[in-house]
Amino acid sequence: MFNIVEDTQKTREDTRKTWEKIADYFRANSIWMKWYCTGCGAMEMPPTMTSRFDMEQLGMGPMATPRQADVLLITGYLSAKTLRRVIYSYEQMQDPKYVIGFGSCTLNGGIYFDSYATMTRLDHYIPVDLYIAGCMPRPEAIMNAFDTLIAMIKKGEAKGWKHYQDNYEWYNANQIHSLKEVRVKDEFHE
Amino acid sequence: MKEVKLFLGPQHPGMHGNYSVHMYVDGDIINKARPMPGMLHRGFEKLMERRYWMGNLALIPRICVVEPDPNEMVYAMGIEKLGKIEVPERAHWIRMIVLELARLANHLMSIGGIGAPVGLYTASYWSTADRDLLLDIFEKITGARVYHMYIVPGGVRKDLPEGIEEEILKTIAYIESRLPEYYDLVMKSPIFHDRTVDNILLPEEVVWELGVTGIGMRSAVNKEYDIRKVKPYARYDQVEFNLPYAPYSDAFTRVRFKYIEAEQSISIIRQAIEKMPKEGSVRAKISTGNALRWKVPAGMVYSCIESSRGEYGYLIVSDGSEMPYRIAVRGASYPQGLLGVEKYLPGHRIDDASLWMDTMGVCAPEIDR
Amino acid sequence: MSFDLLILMMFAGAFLAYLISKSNSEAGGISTVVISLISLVLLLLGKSQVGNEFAILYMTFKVTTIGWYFSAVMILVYSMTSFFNSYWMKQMLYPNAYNFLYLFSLAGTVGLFFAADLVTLFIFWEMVVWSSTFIVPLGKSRRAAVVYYTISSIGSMATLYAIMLLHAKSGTFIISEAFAWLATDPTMATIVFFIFILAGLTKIGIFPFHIWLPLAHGSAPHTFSPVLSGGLVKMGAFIAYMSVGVLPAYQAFSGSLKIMGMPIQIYLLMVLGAISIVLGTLMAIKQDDAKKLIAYSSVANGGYILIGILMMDQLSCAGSLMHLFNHAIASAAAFLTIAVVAHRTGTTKISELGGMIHRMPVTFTVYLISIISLAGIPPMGGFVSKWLIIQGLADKGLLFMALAAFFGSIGSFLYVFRPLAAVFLGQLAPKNYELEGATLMMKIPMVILSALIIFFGVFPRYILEVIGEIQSSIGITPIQLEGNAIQAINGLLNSYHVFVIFGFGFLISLAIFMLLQKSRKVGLMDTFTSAEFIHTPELYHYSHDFYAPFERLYKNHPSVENFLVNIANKFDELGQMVNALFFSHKPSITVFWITVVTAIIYLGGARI
Amino acid sequence: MNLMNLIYAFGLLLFAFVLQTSITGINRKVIARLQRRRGPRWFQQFIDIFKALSKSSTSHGWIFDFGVVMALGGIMATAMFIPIGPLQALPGLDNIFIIAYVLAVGMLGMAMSASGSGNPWASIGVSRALTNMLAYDIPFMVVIFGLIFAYDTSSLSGFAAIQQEGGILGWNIIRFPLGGLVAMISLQGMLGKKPFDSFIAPAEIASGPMVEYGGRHLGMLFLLHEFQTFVEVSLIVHIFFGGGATVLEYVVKYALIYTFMNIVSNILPRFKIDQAVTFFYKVPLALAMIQSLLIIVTGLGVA
Amino acid sequence: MNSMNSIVDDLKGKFDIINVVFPDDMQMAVDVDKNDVHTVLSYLKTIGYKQLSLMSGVDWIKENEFEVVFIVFNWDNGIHILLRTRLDRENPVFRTITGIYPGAQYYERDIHEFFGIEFEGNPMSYKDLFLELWDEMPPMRKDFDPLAYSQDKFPERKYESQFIPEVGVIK
Repeated sequence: MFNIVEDTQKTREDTRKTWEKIADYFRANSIWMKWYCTGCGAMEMPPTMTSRFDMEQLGMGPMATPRQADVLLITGYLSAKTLRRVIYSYEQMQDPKYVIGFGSCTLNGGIYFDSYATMTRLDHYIPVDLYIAGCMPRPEAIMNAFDTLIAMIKKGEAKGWKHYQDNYEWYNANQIHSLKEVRVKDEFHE
Repeated sequence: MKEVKLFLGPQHPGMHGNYSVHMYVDGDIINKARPMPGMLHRGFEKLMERRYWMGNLALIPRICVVEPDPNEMVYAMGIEKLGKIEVPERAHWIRMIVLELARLANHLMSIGGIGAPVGLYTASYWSTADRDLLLDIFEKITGARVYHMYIVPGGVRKDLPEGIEEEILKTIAYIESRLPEYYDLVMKSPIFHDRTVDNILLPEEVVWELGVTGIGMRSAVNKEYDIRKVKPYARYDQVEFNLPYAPYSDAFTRVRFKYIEAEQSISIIRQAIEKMPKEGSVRAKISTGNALRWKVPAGMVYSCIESSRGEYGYLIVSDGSEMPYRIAVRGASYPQGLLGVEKYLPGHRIDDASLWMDTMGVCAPEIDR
Repeated sequence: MSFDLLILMMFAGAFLAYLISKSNSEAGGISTVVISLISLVLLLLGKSQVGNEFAILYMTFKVTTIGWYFSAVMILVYSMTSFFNSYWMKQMLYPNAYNFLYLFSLAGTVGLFFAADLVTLFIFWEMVVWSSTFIVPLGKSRRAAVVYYTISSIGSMATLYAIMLLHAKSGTFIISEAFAWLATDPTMATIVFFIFILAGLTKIGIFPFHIWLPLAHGSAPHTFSPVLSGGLVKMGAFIAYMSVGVLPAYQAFSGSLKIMGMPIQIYLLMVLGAISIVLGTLMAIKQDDAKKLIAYSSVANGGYILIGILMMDQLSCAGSLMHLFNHAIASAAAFLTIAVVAHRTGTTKISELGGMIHRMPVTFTVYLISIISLAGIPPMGGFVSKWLIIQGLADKGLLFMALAAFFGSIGSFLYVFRPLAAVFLGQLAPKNYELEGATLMMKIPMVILSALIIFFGVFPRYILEVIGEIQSSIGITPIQLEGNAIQAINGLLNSYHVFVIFGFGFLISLAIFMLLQKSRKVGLMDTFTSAEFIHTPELYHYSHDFYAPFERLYKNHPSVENFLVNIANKFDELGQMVNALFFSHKPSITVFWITVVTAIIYLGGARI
Repeated sequence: MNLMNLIYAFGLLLFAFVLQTSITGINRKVIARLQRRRGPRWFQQFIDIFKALSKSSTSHGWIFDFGVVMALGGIMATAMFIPIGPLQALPGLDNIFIIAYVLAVGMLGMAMSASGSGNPWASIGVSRALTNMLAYDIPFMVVIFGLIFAYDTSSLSGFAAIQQEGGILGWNIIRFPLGGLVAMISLQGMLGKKPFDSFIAPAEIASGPMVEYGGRHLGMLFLLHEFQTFVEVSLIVHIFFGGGATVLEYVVKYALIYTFMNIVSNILPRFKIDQAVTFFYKVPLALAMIQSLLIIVTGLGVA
Repeated sequence: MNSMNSIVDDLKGKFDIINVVFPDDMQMAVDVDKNDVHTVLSYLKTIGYKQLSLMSGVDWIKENEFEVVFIVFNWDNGIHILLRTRLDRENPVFRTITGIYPGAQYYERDIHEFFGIEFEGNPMSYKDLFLELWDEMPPMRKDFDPLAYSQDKFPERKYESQFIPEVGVIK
């Protein structure tokens, strides 16, 4: 009796894994992106998206809102003000979700390492699956990164979103440390 | 509730750049609008005070990603004025070519970019791909696609590569042949007419009230008010070009002017390639010893040029040390992007909000700095 | 129980309700429920009495199928609405009068529908008009009552005149005899037809008499609006039916000018109906008050009903008679849901509400079902009736009517959706977080009504069979039914099959939905805000000027209201001018005018 | 009607899904070529839909879920009424009015769900979508009205059968060119393609009704969109292009019409919603009235 | 140069000008007392300097003074005038110029945010503009150290030990 329950659970687990594998194939070949144009990197996105480099051939396309998107592109430096909104957007996305950090600014602060307004390390606040180095990354590098991301998803390696769920306290503590409040409630500017 | 508060940006498909406008909307009319800048604030003015005069060359183009070259130019011009440095003749012409190529690239971007708010994406696809050809040229001249760091105090970083002139001429000829196609696709579309003609007006008194410059100003005040004409820098006084101006500024006029200016830029580049001295020094020697430790004489100067969106200027203050004492940036779209949004976006419809931001030429990074 | 006793019992019930309300107004409210429900049961059981004749005092009655059908609709709406009465007693100035008039008007309508002679008809007509006139001002506005009474009295006077005229010519008051006589005299028939149907038009609220509807519906007590819209308006349809069907209009007008095969007299009225559809739709789209919105929708639906009745053929007439029932229950249900919202929040303004679904899901569901029927979407009843009307129009090729019908039916999506989106869906304002839903007493009638809406949408034959009887009784081909399928000239409608297919599609869709990963529930404010943070939750609901771009297209339209107001103002000005000229403060001017007048009389008196 | 009919209908439904989704995929390729790029693989649309269905999602309350289910259910039910060439699962139920109104169930469900998300962008989008519907449906219905008067039938298969008798010259688009033109313009509106796509305009209202959807909800919305497109294009194929004597003929006509509409849509900007209404009531409605009056009064073009 | 001299003469004749320098051939810097700024600006506006190109501050920490610079521009003759005035650093209060140049509204807010200079008569200028939840001294002051702030608020990447080993880096 006990065994049967265990067995069913095991088969269930197996089925789930098989389904996940199939789903990963679809996820890898159809990546919708929310392109948060936080900074300079946004400038190389139009060439990547449009006729010359045409990322739609990878099955990628821009989406209007984070709810619809699979990958969040952080295209450059993040000021504290933007970081709050990026975290908010990231949390609105549906699992599985991936993050690509563009340029040195997201990696280590880049040229703005000593700025009072910009953060220096994106993976401190949200999990980053992939960084693209460079200031700013060329369209070729971006396409290359998308290729890598696709491979990662196929292999089931892009698990940043899980990491975020599991280590939410750590991320949240970092967010609070740097930003004081993530969801700002006051009306600052009016 | 009579009003609903909607957010246009920072992450709205209708907003170019990381910028936000809070709109109080009744039905579809915007009753009140509040700009929300600062998403791209990096504290440039502070960072520049912390770097050497030469070190800043890497920093300044990054102020405005859409059109970085004017930054390099105003910075170089300002230092040249403070240090009384004579720029070699050939460098002037090369600078002019680079600046006009940059202007052309930017106009191409916005000619296609107008497709986004009105839904004509094909135009964006075409023009962005064509703009990439210009970036290829930049890459050949300067080694970078977007941030060139090419115009330096005393001239340009290095001479033009061999045979680039022909290539430039070929590319601009191609782009010139494509412009009418865009014009047919976008500007001749009756639906585009319906949306833009007599819409999003910019009267002359608003221009003066806000301090709008560039295409917006020229299309409203009916005068050829352009820094290139009023106080020519580089060698703009030695080339012939006619800028469009009109007494009535609606969205359509402002977009149309971009086409004409793009054509004028092409003409300027042709003349420059023809008239420039074929050889000679391109960079004046500005210091002896370590260039990084170079000191600029004390003083305060305002240098400005005409970017594709209007008057772009730096107020440079030097106390005679190795680093700038203070640099203040006048972003060309600062007036319309902040006060303009607050005062003149209300009254428009939400359908037009994105078009408003686009045709007024609001560019977030140069506002936020 | 025979129907003379039924009518008498209802009158007695009215007085009983009055007495009970005297001691306890809420008990009085409940007594209206009991009495109207008993009447409903008695009426439904008495279907077999069709054909009976009886008299009360000098008033003669005849039980006809049409009368029974209309009475059933009327009592159904009254009895369902009466469940709400007891909740509004505290807000009424005269609760006992309200309960009395409520049942009195019900009794009046039933008497009207069974009347066999014109005098009886007129007496009961006046009873209903007067009793409802006194109920309307118990709500918000007294002006509404004045307008309602003025328009009603136009109808009343017209009826009275028509009756007198008819009696003078034909020498009888008996409806069937008098109308049969008219068929021989086309000129007289035209005159009587127009005068008589005028009463119907005023009551249905056909353009240009529609102005009372939004005013009266909008400001009547919340519990009376469903009755006004679902019930009393249908009296007009009854009169219209009498004028076209019982008065053999087509027979009488057979010699007159034909447009698209329709006699011009009828065609003109159909144009009025078409105008009402378009006008009602356009006006409903721009209303901010949910009750006024439904009131204007009644104007539009009145147009459908009128057009259908005027066609007097196999399809459209059946459609129209069915639409009358569908609209009655759907609009009553819609009004009831709005009454619930008004009861809990104290307002019916769409722009002040929002997110009510989270506090009152049952009310929302009822509203949803009722608007699906109002908008004529399958599988609810409204679809079948609109389909029938449009099939009839297509058969005759009446293009302009069809244009109006299409406009009305698609426009109805717009206006019925607006309260749905802005009142029930969307963001719940913070002040309404703790709101309560409908009470059980309120849920009962709403659930019954929605069940009826669905039932008669899926099985329209139960109602169409009755309508078939009505059609046979006035000599037109009855609607053809094959099981659940309705056989029309241009096609076939089997709404049961449509319902099954719809259910099948729904099941597939539900299966897809359930098989996939479970959703995470998030709060209402956790939405896409372009990544900005919401500071003012109460400003985060889109409800005002919902169709602003569309409304702007007809903002400066001419309107009957403005026209009438202008005339009134002109009269006022004329009066003031006379006043200023003749009755000035300065005696010298008065003396001057007296002198002038005297001089004129003196000089020219002989000639004048 | 029995169980076999339902199974048959389900089979046709699957066929319709494969057909329309493939054609959408191929069209994405065609449009990519128009925009001078390579474009995705032809089966990209399938991957997109299945991907969306495989993701997790968020829900804003029961009406948000129910609306989607109701919308997809309604549209699938509509799609089952549609004959594909000679194949017809539910004979006698392909009445145009039924299809047009059952289609509205889907619309209503979608609108309800979108408004239920509580996002103002969605509500604005819905208000625009309904206004749009009021604009394009009237001219279309007027034309259909004329045709029903002419042929005394309102069933799609009936229309197809009548047209197939006359060969290409029997097609209604040739017999009633004005009406055909109006119907094509209305189809553009029904499909929600530019210039009549202001209700999903990303730059104005952030994709309007779709703004809150993700995961399975979005996937079902995509399914819905495929079926809806199928129904709408099929209406035109059956009413104006003679349906299909064989499945292949039908599929070819279908693909050509859809591709044509898509190409037109990609070289036009979008109207504002009130401009769309004005446009529809100025030109197509007038043409539709002329066409219908011609049919009713003179009988011109009626066989 | 001639036109510039005539303007200088004109200004000197009318107002109490502290000092005039010419940084460039089409540009002049005019120092005035802070009480004269408004009258000079009003006058300049009437003679064609209709555009306020830039308004900014400079922190002269050694002199313990703030300098406010108004750059006005005349499009017809192409001359920029840099009108400069000094404020006490301890009590930096100035009167708004929005009455003369409405476009100064946001420049004043900007300066208030970055230098802490207060503009009386411009209530909007007291609100944050670019920064959100800012808790330090105004950042453009010379005694503010952005590096220290950044290191305190935003921890830097330590390259010896990766926290998240699976993060790949495209070179």
